[in-house]
Amino acid sequence: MTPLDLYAWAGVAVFLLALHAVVTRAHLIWKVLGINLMGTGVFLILLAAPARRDPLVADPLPQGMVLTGIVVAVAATALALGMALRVMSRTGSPFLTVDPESADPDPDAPEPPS
Amino acid sequence: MSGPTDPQANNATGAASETGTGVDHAHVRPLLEDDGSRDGPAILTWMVGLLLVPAGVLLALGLRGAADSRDPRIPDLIAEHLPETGVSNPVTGVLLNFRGYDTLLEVAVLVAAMVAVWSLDRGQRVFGLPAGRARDEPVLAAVLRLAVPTAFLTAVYLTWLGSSEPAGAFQAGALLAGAGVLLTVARVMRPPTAAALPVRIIAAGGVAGFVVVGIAVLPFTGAFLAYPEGWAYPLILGLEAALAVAVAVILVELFVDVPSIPAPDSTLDTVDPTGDPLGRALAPDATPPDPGAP
Amino acid sequence: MTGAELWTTAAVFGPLLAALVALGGRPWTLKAGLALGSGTALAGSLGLWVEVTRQGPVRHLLGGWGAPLGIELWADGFSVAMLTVTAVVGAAVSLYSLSYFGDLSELDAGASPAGRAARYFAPLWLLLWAALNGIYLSADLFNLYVSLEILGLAAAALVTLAVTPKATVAGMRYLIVSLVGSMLFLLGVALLYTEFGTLSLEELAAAAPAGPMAAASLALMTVGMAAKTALFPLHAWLPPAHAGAPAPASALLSAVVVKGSFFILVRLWFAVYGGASDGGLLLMGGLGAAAILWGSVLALRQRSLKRVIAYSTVAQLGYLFIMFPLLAPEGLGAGGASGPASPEWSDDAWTGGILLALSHALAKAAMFMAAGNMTYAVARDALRDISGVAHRLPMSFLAFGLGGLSLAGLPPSAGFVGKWLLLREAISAGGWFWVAIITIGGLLTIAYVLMVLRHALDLKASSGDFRPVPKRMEWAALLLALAAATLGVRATETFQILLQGGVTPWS
Amino acid sequence: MTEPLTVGFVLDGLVALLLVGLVFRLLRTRHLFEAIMLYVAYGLTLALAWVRLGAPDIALAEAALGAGVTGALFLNAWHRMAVRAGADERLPMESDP
Amino acid sequence: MELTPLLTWSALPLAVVLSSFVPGIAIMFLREEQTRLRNTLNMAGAVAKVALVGLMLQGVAAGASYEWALEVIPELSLTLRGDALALLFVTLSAVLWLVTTLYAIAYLEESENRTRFFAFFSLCVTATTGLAMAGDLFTFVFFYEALTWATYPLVVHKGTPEAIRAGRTYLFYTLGAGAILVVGAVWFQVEAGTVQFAAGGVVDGAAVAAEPVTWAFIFAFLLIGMGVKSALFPIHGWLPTAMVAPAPVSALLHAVAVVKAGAFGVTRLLHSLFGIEVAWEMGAAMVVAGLAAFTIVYASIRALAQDDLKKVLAFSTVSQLSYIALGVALLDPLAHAGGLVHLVHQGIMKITLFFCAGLVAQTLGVKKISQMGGVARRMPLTMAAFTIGALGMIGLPPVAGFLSKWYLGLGALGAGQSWVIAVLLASSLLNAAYFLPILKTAYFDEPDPSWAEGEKAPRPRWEADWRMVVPALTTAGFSLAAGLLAASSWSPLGWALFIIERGVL
Repeated sequence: MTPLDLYAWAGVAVFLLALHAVVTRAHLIWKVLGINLMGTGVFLILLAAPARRDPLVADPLPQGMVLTGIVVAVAATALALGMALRVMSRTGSPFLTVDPESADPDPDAPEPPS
Repeated sequence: MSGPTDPQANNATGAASETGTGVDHAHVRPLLEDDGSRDGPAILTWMVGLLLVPAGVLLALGLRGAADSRDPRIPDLIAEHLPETGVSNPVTGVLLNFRGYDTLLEVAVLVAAMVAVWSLDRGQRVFGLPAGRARDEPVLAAVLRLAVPTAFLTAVYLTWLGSSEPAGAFQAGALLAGAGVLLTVARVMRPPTAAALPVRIIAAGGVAGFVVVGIAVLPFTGAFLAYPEGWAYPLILGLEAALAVAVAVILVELFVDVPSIPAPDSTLDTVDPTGDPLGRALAPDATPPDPGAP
Repeated sequence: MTGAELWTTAAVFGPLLAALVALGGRPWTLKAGLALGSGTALAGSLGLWVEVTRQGPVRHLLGGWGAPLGIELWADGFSVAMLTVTAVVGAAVSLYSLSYFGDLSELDAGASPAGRAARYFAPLWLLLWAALNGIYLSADLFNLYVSLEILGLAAAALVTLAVTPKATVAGMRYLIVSLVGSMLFLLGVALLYTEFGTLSLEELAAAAPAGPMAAASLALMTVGMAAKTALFPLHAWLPPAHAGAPAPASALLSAVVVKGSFFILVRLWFAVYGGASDGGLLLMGGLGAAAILWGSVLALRQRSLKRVIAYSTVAQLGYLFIMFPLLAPEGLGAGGASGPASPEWSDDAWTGGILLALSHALAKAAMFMAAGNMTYAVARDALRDISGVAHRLPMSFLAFGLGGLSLAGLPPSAGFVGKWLLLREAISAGGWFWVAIITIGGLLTIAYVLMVLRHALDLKASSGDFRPVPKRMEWAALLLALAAATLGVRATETFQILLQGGVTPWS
Repeated sequence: MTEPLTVGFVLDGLVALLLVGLVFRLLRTRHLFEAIMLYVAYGLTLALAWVRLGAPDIALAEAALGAGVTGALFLNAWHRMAVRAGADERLPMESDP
Repeated sequence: MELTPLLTWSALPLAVVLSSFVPGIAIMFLREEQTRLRNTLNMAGAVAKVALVGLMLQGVAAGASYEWALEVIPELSLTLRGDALALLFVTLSAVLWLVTTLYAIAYLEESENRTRFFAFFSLCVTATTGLAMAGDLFTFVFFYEALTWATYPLVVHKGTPEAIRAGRTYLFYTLGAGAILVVGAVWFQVEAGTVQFAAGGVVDGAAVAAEPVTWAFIFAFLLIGMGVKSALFPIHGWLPTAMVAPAPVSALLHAVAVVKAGAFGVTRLLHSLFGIEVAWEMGAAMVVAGLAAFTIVYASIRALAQDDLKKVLAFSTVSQLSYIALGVALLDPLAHAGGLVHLVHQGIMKITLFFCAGLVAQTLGVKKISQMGGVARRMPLTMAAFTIGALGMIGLPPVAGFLSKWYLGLGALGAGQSWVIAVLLASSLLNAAYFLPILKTAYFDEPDPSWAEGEKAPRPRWEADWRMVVPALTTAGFSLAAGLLAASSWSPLGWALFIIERGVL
């Protein structure tokens, strides 16, 4: 049980908690927070799990990947927040209201003449 | 610009349309809070939870297994080839030499996010504290005078340091962005909106610089972004500088251009849902057919 | 500097530079950007087509570094075929978009949604194009992740160019699904790096991943990519997004964007994992079959034109996954993932499946543009409102019909040849379930294509006023439909190039 | 092989626990502002974790971009929503020019 | 007869196919009001096709061979081969397309959507000539399926709900069977290794004996695919409902192009794929013969009960088509000759009847037999043509029909299947039972009030539009000529015997 395992497990826990929140929480901002946290969870795993154990050697490749990942996460979060605000301005609610997989046809399309 | 009162009183949040006098937080709840009423049945939440927990345990054990014998060969390879990259910081070596293409795409992601946010809403002409209050806020003025110059100085230093010590363009860019937002909020700097051409040039400068350098070296070294002998360090430094400025401008853009609620062109909310996706009227004076078409 | 380096650079960095040019904000910059992007993408893909036909798969070591350290661009038959179809569809849709967004001269600095859409469609699409070309050429896992992110952001932004509340919600849902998919993919990448210490697909293929961690990683990446490809249980986001988006965006999303994540799935399952497991392949085939039936049945129930075509995308993607079990008909036992020599992959299933992907890209883009013309003309999307349009837009009606033929697998179309090949493999392997699914799928496709054509043919011309559709928009749709038809008459070159590198280029 | 119980190991244990605790608390809250504040705290703790894992570059980037910029983005969005909900007139960002 | 081929250009078959494809595509881009340009394009294409086919006929007769191939994927290619058998059907289609185009131009004078009509009309003929000259099963299926969807716009041309319903039934039958045909064709390629057509079949008896069940299924799948268009019982239902289409469509497509494609397919299936001996050993040929015989009798009985003129003709077509299937299924060359020649004879006779039905409906508005009282007095020429056609159908000597039945009878005796004679006689009687009353009412009954009052206007010189009467008379003339000049080698019978003697079958 080295510190690396601790962080790797923390990464797994954060990832799964966040995934659970994204799937179950309905509020858009929590979903965006969740996606961001999933990213950090993977970064934790990426830096902790593959590292060489006995002399703790910092592996620059995952560090490069994590840095790129953080910047990409910022970009994705900015757009997700922007779009969430757009949804709130268009539909007035911070939830994804329109049911996507309505087995019945497009709710807005007018009734066909019987 | 409309103040806090919003023209649409009848939307789903039932926001009280009276001005913000005696504010009761009743109507605040829908946006700023989430009591989980819309979260779907609890049984579903538990099922998803039950599904994820064993997966987590298996994953953790999997990561733990064979952990001791892990002996990645990449660190030694990087240490061995680092001198050829022209920088001594291995992470900067990875980011700007070994995997320069990744960093190029990463800045392209930032540009994509910026353009996407621009496409969401009309550019804000006004951002920041009300004009009157910005001037007479003593604390803000003091912070500005102290923070902004140091931020700029540190950013330059971080960019320069990146080649040898753990620092680099992105960290510098973030600092610059922080300073930029402070200036804009304090109304010292006009918010850089989508229309301004200099904004576009600097923002696109990061990616453009990378691609131009990459193509320029192609005939000499036979590969995209393979720095010729001796040129690695100066080119990397140049690219880092361009990256820092570009990242800073893009991040400030992402702050300023966040869509406001209600959208200024909210009149379109009443657009016919099954009509033209762009809300264009079909009126006879509709956009004339393309002059080019036969 | 051999040809490969030049053409791969043109294919990926051409559209990227073009996107920056298109950010110029002036009407001429949009035209210049789209022209530059289309030109470089077409030149790159055709150049690579010649290179790969002549000397087999080619590689381009970016930055001059080898596999474990640097990133490699790898072009074999499969990637060149996808590059070329993306270039052809992309060029046609770019031409279409110039007219669709109206007269660009009065770009009102993005004040109105229509102005913003006109201004920002080109840069977003060109960034998307660069990312797609990057995915088709990249042989590095993390690089695929970053390209996927650009793909996800730009594609979601294309959907929210539309002003209707439905499209905004659909765009948001698409972005969330896309980001979650990318995160799952990234976790898969992390597990593979933990286990094998390399990011290069070629080295991973050499290491023939087979342990429990490798399986977990493949499962994660498959769920992530299946979400982005809208494979059956994870398809709910696609119909509202593709139907709500403006016409050129829907054409691109359905024709080429979903193919990016499909490409990654095929690369992972076969080139890297050597087919993974028989059960896995059967599962993917089963989900594909379910997608065909579910998508077609729902397409028949829709009342809005673009939702029918969107559900048709869900169905047609099912066909591409039926290729999975058919690729290793006698199962992977014959030296499967474990054995060194990869099993004898069936050429028929491989070329048939990919030919169906190419024909779907061409036909679906033509159908969405044709539908876009009809909705542009009457500004209504419901099937009932486009009645009688066929007489006033004969070329769009013809493009829609020809595209429908290709989807249904009726001659003359590439779909027919693709289905013939898939059927030949299924019959010789005795897979009668797949034969039944392919046949029933074809008949269901004809049913919903006819449903739309009957509404368009309906004699009572709609009373509403009719906005004249620029000829360029009709020609763009018709040219792609004709391309799908001619590919059905002459597919030898495509057949041969798909065998360059084949199913497992690195084994 | 169990590590001797060094101070470093305890510190790492605490940081790991803190990370997971913050995330758990963050995803359960009712109030958005509280969630954002927890996110910033999480970002800074994560920067500490990167330092412990021997990645100073990432620590700096996480502090600057993860906690700083992303946290500020969330606050910016929160403000837009607060203005919309008419709750917080003390900081009406878009006053008349 | 020493003949030197005038033209030995091997891509002549492609030219024949393109001669109707190019005008079809060109017409598609014309505006509705460009009538004259459309008609000239159409007629030019028709004349060019007849000329090219004539050249090819002369070439093949003189021993030349024409083959053109385009490789679609490595071992699958579109091959067009102009052999004697193909020419029999191509000549029929080319000549009758020319005649029907003239007829259609007049018949559809005022109706709208003629651009779409003539475009898809040309595409249908293209598909027919393509599948006639197909050199292998892949090309045959390629054009066969194209013919299916190309015919749909013509069936729903009027756009009335009834037409759309008829179109739906038509597609339900043809596309369903088409899907089965594709599966059968692919299965054939998998089992037999090739899809090439070859005189005497490509399947060797031993393989069939080895796996009788597989080959039985393959034969069944292919038979369903071919049978739907040749209206074999029980998949003939679409033909009567498709009569709602305009007269030229019924005339050319449902008397010549579409239905003959099915009959030609059955011939290819029995002779070019399996070979008649192997088919007979399998018992498959016997099934076809039995099914055909049953359809002949069943359809004739159904025709008795019809009052609508075109429905009678439709059921008559269903039964006549099965003569061809019956002829080629028997094990005797004379029966094959009888079957093949009936492919031409039935075409020219039935098209005459449909022309007359269209004329009567267009001029007098008479669609039912009960209203046809005294029509002969008003339209003697039309009814004369109708009589020739009807007598031919019954099988009376001067008209061509008699010869086909005669040879079918000879063949049946040669093959030892005497029950076929009984079927021929029974059907001839039934034909007489439903055709003679029509002639009786037309010639001897009082003018029926339904059309009589409207007869104030002076009768035009040619009793109706000459561009419709002349085609009817020409095809009636062909029927008579085919009967009287049967001995010459250039007659349909002569050519059929030439095919048998040349061993092309």
